[in-house]
Amino acid sequence: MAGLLECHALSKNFDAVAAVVDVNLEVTEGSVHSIIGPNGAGKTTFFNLISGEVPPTAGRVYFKGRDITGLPSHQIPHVGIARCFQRTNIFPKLTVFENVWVAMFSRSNSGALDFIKRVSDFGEIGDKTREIISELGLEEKLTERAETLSHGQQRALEVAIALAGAPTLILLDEPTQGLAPEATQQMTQLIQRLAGRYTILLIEHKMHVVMAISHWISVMHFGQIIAEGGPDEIRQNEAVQKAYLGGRR
Amino acid sequence: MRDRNIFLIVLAFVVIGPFVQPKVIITEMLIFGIVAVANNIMIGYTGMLSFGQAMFFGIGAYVAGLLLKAGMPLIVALPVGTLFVLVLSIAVGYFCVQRTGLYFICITFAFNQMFYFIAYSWTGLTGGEDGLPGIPRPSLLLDPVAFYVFVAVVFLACLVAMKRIVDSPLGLICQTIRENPSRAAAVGYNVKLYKLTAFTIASTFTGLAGTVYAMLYGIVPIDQIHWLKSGDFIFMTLLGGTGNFFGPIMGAVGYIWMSETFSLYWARWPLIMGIVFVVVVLYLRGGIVELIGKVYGSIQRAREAP
Amino acid sequence: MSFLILSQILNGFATGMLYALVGVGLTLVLGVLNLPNFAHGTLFAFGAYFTYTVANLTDSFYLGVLIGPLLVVLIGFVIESQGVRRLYAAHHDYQLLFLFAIALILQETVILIWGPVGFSLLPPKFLAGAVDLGFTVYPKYRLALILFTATIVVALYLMLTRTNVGAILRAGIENREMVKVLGININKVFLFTFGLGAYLAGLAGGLATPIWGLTPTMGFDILPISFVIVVVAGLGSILGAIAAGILIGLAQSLTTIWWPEAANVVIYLIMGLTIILRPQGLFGSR
Amino acid sequence: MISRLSEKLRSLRTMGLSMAGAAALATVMFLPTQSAAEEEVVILGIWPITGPYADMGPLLDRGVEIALEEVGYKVAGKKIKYITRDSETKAGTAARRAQGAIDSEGVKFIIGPWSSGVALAVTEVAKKNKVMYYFSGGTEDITGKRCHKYAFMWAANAWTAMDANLKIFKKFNPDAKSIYLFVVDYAFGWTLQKYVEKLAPKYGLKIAGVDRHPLGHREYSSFITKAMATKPDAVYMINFGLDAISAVRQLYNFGFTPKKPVILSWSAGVEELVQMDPAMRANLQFGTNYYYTVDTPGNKSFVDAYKKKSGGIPPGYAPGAGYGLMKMTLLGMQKANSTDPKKVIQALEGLKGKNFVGDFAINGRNHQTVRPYFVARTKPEDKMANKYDFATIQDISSTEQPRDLNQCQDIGGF
Repeated sequence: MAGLLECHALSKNFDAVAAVVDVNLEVTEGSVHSIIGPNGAGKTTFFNLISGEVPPTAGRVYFKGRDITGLPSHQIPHVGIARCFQRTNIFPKLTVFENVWVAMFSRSNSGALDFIKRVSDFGEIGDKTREIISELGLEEKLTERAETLSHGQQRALEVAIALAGAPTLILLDEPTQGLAPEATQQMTQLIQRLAGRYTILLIEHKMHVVMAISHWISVMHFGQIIAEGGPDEIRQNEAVQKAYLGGRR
Repeated sequence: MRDRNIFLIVLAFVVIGPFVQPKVIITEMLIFGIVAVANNIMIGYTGMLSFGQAMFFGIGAYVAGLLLKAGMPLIVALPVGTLFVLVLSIAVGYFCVQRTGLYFICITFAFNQMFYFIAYSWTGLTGGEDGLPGIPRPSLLLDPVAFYVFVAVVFLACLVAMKRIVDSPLGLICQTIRENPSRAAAVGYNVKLYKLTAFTIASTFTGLAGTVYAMLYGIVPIDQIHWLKSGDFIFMTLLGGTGNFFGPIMGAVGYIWMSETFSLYWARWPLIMGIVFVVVVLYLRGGIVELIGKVYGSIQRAREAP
Repeated sequence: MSFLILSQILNGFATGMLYALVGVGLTLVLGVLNLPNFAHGTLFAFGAYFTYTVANLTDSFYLGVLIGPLLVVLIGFVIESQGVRRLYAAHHDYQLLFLFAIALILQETVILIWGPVGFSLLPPKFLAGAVDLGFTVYPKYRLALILFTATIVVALYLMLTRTNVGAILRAGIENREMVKVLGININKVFLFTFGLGAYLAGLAGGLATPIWGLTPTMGFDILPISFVIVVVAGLGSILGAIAAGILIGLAQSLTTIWWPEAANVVIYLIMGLTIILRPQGLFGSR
Repeated sequence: MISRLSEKLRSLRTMGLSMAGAAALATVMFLPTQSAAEEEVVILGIWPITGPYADMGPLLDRGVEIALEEVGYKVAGKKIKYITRDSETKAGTAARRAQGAIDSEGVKFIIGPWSSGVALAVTEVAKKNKVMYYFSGGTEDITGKRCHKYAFMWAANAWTAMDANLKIFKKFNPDAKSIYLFVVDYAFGWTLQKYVEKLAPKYGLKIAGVDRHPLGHREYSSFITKAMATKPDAVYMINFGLDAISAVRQLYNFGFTPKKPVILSWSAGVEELVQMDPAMRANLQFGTNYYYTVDTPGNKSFVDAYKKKSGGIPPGYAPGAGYGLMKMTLLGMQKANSTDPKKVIQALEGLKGKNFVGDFAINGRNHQTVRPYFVARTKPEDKMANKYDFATIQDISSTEQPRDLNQCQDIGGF
């Protein structure tokens, strides 16, 4: 069975530095697939290659069997891939509603250059926006500026923006980073809730989160995938322990 | 304050203005008000700073002026002039939006200079340094009052149209680009395309204002396409405040009023203008809008205090 | 004809070197400080006026050129430390408004101090008059100017490429964060850069006085040209600014042979072509 | 229900308040200006106070004040209210300020500005508002292609000026064969060039070459090398102000002057000469609409009055023009014994007389002031009686522009 997302020999060099080296990766539809590895292993760069932020030096990316290598970043959402960023990456001066609304509008069939109608005239999009915001527990902050939210709420908003794009695959880059234990747990639960409906590719450092929610784990080290397997396999993998678990914290 | 109330204030200004000041000054305030509001679609909403808007103002004025001189009716001259600017701004904008930040400023500035020198050198067409004279007004608009009403109607129509645009999804998309261009791309928007759209819309309204200006004195002076004029447009916009749709109108009014008033009292009046700008930048980023807000706020507080 | 072309090349170098000085100053400020310095032109004007005043007081043009630009550096320091420093985090629009306001204030100050009427300053005795080069008679001052500015430009280039200070500045152009990370006092770097930019503008102004004279508006005359140089050069490229300055000087004077009216248009043609064919500028990488 | 009503009322009140606020703001900002009282006549001087000709505005204004002081600010039984506006040497701004002053101050007469582009905008405003307009000098369109009933020009006609320049040049350089032209690249420059090309053969002169340069150009080296390659007997300059000064300076740098003469064909005289070092201006011939040593009865009192105000600097073209414009306007009012623009215009048409520049006549057909144009040659430094003793005026008999060259077909009616 072909995976939803397939990377073939994907590489990226920055000048002389090889950030991602010959990565082959397959994400199965409907799974939660985690990528772990020490800082600087090339995980975020790898995400950037998939989401079109930077073009790869070599290799190809296929999504639903279609070659999406080098597609500009603004076309990636339209093939069904949404992304959440490592650093909170929202529109700070816009309201929560507007943050999610634009992402929703982007994927709607309305004319993209529609500047005759008001935002409020798009009733259906507005309703769906509110739905997603409620689902993420932000309904009370609907008309607040995003910059006024707490960090945890901003992370949730980030996920909401991703969901609004009606994706098949969601790329989550350290969704729990910097969150308090309680908020981390909420985020974990949220991801688990989403797991049934979306395919999720996840970068995560907190091992208990990874082990709790992942179906499949790839370990990255110096830009290469050094191990792959289910949570238990990875836990026991020696190479991983040496390269990663042993060396960390 | 709600938009509707502000709109009423603007309306009140348009009606009362010509009774307390020379019509021509209010007329210019309205014409440049269009430009400043349009400019804010770029500066305030999309986060692009163009130092070349005078080229579109001037070209709109030249094209409309030439058509009117050729005997075309108003109904042809103004739309054609505006359309010309629309097409041109797409072409120029295409090159400009490839770059961001300082480079964008430099390129728009440089394009402005290029078109200035074309206008300057192509004397047969534009009159060069002497300006393009003898632009007729349709007989209906010969009377200064009639012309003022015409400009006021154009102004209000532009205002409504631009308000509609910024309240539309496009307006919101522009703001996402201002806030976070890479994120805007990541939710699926072609950032360069939308920047070009904002550039084109702002430039087209600027060009439209130019076509109206051509009829004001019946002449298009060369300084209307000079880079210093582009500077004026930016200052009007920032002076009013970029955080509010209506702010730049106050900027245009305030800027023209200041230059008219200060120049009566001191020969070195640009120095006062400079000081005002410095104060705005260092202490009053929100421009006149912020000033009014602060005054309004302190009045409210004073009223609430026992 | 070939003699004419030779002389025009000489002319092109003389103006081109002045352009290069102004251009390098502007590109440093633009590149390191990421600042649209619309006051650069008026610093050029102040350089000219200070040079004139010092030269008249001391009766020595050389002292004027030595001290005048240094006084401009003081103005630069005041602008940077009292105003610009508070604006690094602000949008370009406010930086631009501020610097333009400074330009207005400075220009009117020139009129307040020196009056609206312009002045002339003759080259020093030693450099007065012209020499016969065989193919043309050429002013000694311009020849000296070419040599002197070439020395300055080379010295500047060496400073920026071979010294620590230069390394820091270039790092600042490439990656501002990196300079901060390296633990360098970024405020000092910015102050120094703004001062250096002001010095180069002032020096160009001072050197230009025997040729272009002094007028209060001279700053606004040179400003557009300096921005064109930066666009053609590529933002932040020092070598590019030098090359673009000379290129534009040459283009201007060579155009005069065949199409004198276009002496100014040609600058913008070059710039237009650059934007279309090589949008990052001749030497730019970004 | 009630709460809704009160909400509505409140929003009405905010609306009312904001409207009132706007009205109040408008009133504060735009204190209503009074228009002219009946016994006053308002004259507007529109001068460059800032911008590239900022040096000229105050001088022009000073000349005007002297003319007004002479009549005690009264004419034809009315008080004179003289107001000024800054043109910034921007045509658009000048048009706005002129129109604004007409609307708010009741201006009936305009004098000024300084440059052609600005004048051509102001003349439109004058025509539209039926306001009399006396232009100092420059573009011949004011009394040519775009003449109209309300516009006059004080300076000599371009033809007259160029003829005088060439005549004097030939007189002092009988062996000269060729001249090289530097021409500022806009309509007025071309006009002067056209006339020089027409007139040169009459004086046995060939045009060795013509270079047009943009207005505001500062770098003349490439033009100079090109000119010198043709070995002309003189460089004949058709440019003004700073452009001319820069070119003179660089011609001197290149060693062209003082070996060979340079002609400033349309010069401001004193205002330009003071900006030049004595060495630079050796062997200069300049033509101007006013030079302070002209020997007429009216001139001496003007120069004395001016020197008192200027700290001893004699007046050049700019103060002369300011004085002359106001004198002519006042003369019209005196002759008409009225301050009605139409009557004043009628009184001026065809008027002949003598004033501080000499014999003058106003051509009724195109409103050109026919008057002498002065050509002077600089004195060597050791011959100067004082530091403002720049030059000696040569023969000043001037010829009027031939009728067939004038483009004012029909000046129209009121």
